[in-house]
Amino acid sequence: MTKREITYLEAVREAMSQEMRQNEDVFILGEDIGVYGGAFGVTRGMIEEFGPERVRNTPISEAAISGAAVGAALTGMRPILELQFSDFITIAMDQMVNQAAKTRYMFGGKGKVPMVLRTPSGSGTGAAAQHSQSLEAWMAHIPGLKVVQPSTAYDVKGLLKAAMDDDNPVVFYEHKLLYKTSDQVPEEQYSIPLGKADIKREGTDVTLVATALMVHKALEAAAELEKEGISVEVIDPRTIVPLDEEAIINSVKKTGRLIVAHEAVKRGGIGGEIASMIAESEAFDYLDAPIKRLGGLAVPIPYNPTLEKAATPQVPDIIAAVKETVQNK
Amino acid sequence: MTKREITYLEAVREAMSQEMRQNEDVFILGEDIGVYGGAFGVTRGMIEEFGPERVRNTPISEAAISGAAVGAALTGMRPILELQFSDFITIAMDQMVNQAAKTRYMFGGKGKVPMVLRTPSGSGTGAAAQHSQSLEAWMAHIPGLKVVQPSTAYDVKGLLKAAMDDDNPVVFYEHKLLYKTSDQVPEEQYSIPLGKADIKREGTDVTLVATALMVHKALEAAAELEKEGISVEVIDPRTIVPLDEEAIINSVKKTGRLIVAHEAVKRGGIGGEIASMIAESEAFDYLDAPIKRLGGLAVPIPYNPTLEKAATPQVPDIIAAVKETVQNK
Amino acid sequence: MVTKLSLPTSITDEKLKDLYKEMWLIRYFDEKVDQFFAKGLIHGTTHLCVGQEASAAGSIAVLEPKDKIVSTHRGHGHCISKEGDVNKMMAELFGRETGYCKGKGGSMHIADVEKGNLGANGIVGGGIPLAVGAALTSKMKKEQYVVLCFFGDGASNEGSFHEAVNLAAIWDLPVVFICENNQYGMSGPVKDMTRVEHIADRAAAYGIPGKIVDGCDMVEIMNEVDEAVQYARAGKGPTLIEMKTYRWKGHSKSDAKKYRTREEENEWRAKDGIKRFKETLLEAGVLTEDEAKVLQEQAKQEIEEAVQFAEASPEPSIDTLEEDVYA
Amino acid sequence: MVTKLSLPTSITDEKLKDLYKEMWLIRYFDEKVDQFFAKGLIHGTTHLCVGQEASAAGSIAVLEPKDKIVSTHRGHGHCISKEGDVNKMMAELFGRETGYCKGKGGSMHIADVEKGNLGANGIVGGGIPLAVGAALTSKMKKEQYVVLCFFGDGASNEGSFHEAVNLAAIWDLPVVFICENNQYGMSGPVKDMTRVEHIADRAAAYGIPGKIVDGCDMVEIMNEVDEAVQYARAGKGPTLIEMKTYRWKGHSKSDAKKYRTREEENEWRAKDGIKRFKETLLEAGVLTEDEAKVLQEQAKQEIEEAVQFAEASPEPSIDTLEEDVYA
Ligand SMILES: Cc1ncc(C[n+]2csc(CCOP(=O)(O)OP(=O)(O)O)c2C)c(N)n1
Ligand SMILES: Cc1ncc(C[n+]2csc(CCOP(=O)(O)OP(=O)(O)O)c2C)c(N)n1
Ligand SMILES: [Mg+2]
Ligand SMILES: [Mg+2]
Repeated sequence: MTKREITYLEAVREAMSQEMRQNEDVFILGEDIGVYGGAFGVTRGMIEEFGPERVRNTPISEAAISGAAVGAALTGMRPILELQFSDFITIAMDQMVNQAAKTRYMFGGKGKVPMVLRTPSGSGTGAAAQHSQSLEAWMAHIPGLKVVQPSTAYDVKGLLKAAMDDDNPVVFYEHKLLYKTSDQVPEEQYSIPLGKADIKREGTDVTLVATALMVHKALEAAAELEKEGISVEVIDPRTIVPLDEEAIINSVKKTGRLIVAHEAVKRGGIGGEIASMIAESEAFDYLDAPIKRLGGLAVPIPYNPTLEKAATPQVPDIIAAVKETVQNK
Repeated sequence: MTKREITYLEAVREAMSQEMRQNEDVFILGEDIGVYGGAFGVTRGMIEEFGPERVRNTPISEAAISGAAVGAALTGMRPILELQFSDFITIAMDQMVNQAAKTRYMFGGKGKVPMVLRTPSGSGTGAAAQHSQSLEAWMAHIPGLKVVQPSTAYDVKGLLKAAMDDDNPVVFYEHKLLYKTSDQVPEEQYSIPLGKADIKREGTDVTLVATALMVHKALEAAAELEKEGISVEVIDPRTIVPLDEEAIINSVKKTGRLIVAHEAVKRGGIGGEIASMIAESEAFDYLDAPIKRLGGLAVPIPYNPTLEKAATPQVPDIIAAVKETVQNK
Repeated sequence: MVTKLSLPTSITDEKLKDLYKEMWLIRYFDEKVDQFFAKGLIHGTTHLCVGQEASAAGSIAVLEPKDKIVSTHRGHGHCISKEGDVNKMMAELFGRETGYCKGKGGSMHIADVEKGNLGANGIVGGGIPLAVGAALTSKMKKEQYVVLCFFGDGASNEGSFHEAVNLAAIWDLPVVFICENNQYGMSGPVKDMTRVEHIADRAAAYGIPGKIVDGCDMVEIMNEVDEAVQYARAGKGPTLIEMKTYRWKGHSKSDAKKYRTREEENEWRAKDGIKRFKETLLEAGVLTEDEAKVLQEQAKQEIEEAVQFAEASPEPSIDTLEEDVYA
Repeated sequence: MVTKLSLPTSITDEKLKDLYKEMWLIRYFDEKVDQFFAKGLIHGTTHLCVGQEASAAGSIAVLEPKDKIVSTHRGHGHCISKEGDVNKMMAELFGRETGYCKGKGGSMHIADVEKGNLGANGIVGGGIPLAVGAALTSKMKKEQYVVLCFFGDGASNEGSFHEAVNLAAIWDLPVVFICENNQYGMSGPVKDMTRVEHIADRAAAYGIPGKIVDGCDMVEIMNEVDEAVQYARAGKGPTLIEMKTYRWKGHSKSDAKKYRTREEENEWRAKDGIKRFKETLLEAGVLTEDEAKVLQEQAKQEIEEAVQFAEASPEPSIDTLEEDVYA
């Protein structure tokens, strides 16, 4: 496959565009995704190529547009819904949780809801409390939904293809600070299966499970730690539902130590799920140190940039956590 | 204090009525809480005593009524919002999460939102997928909210008093199957501090942390297990935010074993938080067995009663889990 | 013989007779469910549409088979009218494997996707955006079907109603919004819960036609809904139709009905849509008294058979518990 | 001297002069913010109300101090008009400890609870139910205050608008809903996002008065809002007022404004509410050219001082990070 360097943002757009060229049933809807190109510019140029019927600018009404996506999916379309900020899923919750996630089961296995809700999440842009949350744990709690958190341009393209191909509602979180990161990405379409973790860096002393932006911070920390002779294995689950438990368990069996890092508030975050999954698993007996979770503080995201950064785990926090975890090596 | 046996439902009503008699700022709003008495009959008789100004029947519009509660709280009232089913919080999410929880912080410490959102949760009534969820983990993930899950008539009265006295938004989950359970309850007002767990049964072999309805199943299981010589300590956190970590840590240090049981879907449920908290704590070194979580299966709640029961942990499941956990005693 | 009634051309005399029987099917179905609930033979919750048969039967009568409906928690009538199978419905209420949802959904989630019934809904107002999405598919795929979207007076106060109707309006989607105004939410009287006289007045907020229809008058219903369906099919967009109707029973199982008077109930019972339709058909010579009796009897019989079917059906196997969460 | 202008009695000549200066304060404040954003001196995001000064200043002018407002993401003007302190505002945008929110809120969360400004809001439509709640307090505590609830044309398509206006209507709450229709959401033109000609038409859906006001005409604004405020204060319930206005700048920081033409922008710029108000005041003899110049200059100066204040203010201490989550 021919690769070239493109950004995460371009990879998202390319994944959608390629799919839309070959599948008439796929279309996008969302606020300001037309000439404006979406709040983050992801759909820029798409209305020009696909027209306003397939790149549908909607009113500001998250309940209706999420519900319309569900209804369209149930009747044969494959909608992609762009929500401007993942915080606004609060207004789409009924449609995602009570309708999309449950329809097939409630109907006794009839009907399916092949839709992707794409939405930017995370802090770091100074957008403050209502525009900076990481709420993926909510979605992961709901049977019937799948939850994806790509961390690289390569992953985002392949995972979005898989999400669009999936016959279930998929909540697809794009981290705002990743949009401008770039990577070698194949020109052709390819699919990365949902439920397959990626070992972003191999290591032997400690397993560091990190999601989304935190993958990059984990890799940075790992590079630093290597200088001190500490070998960190960085695992990116990529999808938290389904979760590649096996990959994590195997790694922990190898390293005997586990740290989970995410940007979402630690309390009630998905780190608890991953940590407990390990604590319940066969890997428990291999643990040589307490499991550590790193997550956001229990505060709304503040506006001031210094405070904002301090509200979520940063590289030094990860380094400190690793050192603490391996100290009794 | 003079005690008499009343039901959980009566205790909720009594707590509200007593408070409303002495504090003009407290009022209730919700759908059909007037002559109908609310979906579960909790407010029955209250409109007759307090009138339609203080027992406000609302249109079916969860976004507006939750927002109105927030706005009223911010300006000096102390509203109690009754949501007919906790599943409908999906429609009130923006107001609870983006407004109520964050207002004070976003405003730099000005303003406060003293409101209680009371809502029945849980399965077991045959009401199926959209009326049977246990979504407390969502709320626990949000800084700025407090989350209460009373399991007995005694607790519910005292915790509701504390919730009404609290200057923060409190999400107060009443389990539907507990409404008809009864207990010795003081006639006078009393307050049970939010953040104080209750050891519902002392024991030495295993710590069983259980919430809401699951407390009763845990006690039943413990009674059974006692016959086989297994001593189970049942801890009811009563509030999951704030969480009485100390009580749980101390118990685990004593027993060396931990099981967490809740009705909510296990994946992403609050059990992960509690289990990980222990796995990270000083109690980790005292653990003699892997931590176990019991929670709902990853399915929407089905209608058929046999399937419905099978979707959440039952007494035999708890017994089996305990036995497995203590087997290497 | 061509009836003297002024009706949409799709409505033949044969169809009128079918409709008469259909109304009884709905009534008997829900009467039966009512009894079974009272006896504890059915569990969970249910919402009966006794008294509202005409709005379901009349509205759906003018549809073509390819058209779709989106129903509500009070949806047994809609399902029956959209060619629903009363056996599967009753079996579902009994929680049996042969039910519409294999026993997993119950009353509030009965759907018949093949027949174009996109389902009841336990969330008040929850189905309205779904209907808009289904209408969007029709438009995008040029499938030419129209979606009838049912909801209650109470639901018209939900944000989902507002957002969804606006969306359908600006996109000229082929959907007809049918508000079954039965005067109450659960207990909230429409006149206390809104300040408008008619829910149809809300059409003005979306720039679409709004119509007020006597929800007990089959002829008026068929004509008005047909007009709105043709309008939608022609690509002109949605219509909001308000059916004035009444539920004879309580809201759901345990309802002391303190929020309304017995006099009011009796007034509405007198307007019974089935009785009125029968009179219309008799007058128009479409039906004789004897035929009417036979049709009514057949309906009754079919419900009895549905009960037998349900009772004889197996419970779902516990092995199915974790099936069908994902496609 | 009593002005020849027909205005609410509360509006004295002195007040008119203050208002003129206030409009410049708003304009200069947001122009300054615009520059600082462009230079990267302010981070995050912001939404400027340049061009919309009249709707903020004129609406709030008729309030009594005890009255309250609920603002939006485009809320600097509302805050200034509700006796806001531009020092604290600018400091907030700089993320400083002396800011309205101690640097924790930023542009979208500026609130001045003591002065009755219940806050900007980052959620489109999110403030509308809050305003209704605040009005409920007024009614229940008999505090006699009125709440002005600002929101945009785009927000009027949110479910929260519908639910909240309905609730205020049925409870006759003292709230005035002011839709600042600046013709666009972020990029969505109001004429594509609704099928109604005027947002005010939506009042019909709630049985409340709806009014269309020229949002660049201070006199009309003050008179119409005053009438609605009196109506609300008298216990007659809410009014929906639509202000036709325009934001001169892009939606937020990075906006190529492809969704509208430069001609349209120029047409609206010509309607400048400040210029128009000045002409009115000059004509009425309330203001002289010289006085006008002085007031404008004072406003400019105050904004410069606000910048100095902000720049001289300390960053919040990291120790405050976990403060104020709970009361
Ligand atoms: C979002 C939501 N809120 C509340 C309820 C509880 N509830 C079920 S039916 C009902 C009344 C609905 O009234 P209406 O829309 O008029 O329909 P009707 O029952 O009269 O047919 C209520 C409040 C619900 N199921 N969903
Ligand atoms: C619930 C929600 N949806 C979307 C957004 C993103 N957004 C911020 S402002 C805006 C446009 C709002 O339009 P309008 O209400 O007309 O106000 P204006 O910006 O024109 O003043 C949008 C879409 C948001 N902040 N909140
Ligand atoms: Mg009704
Ligand atoms: Mg606008």
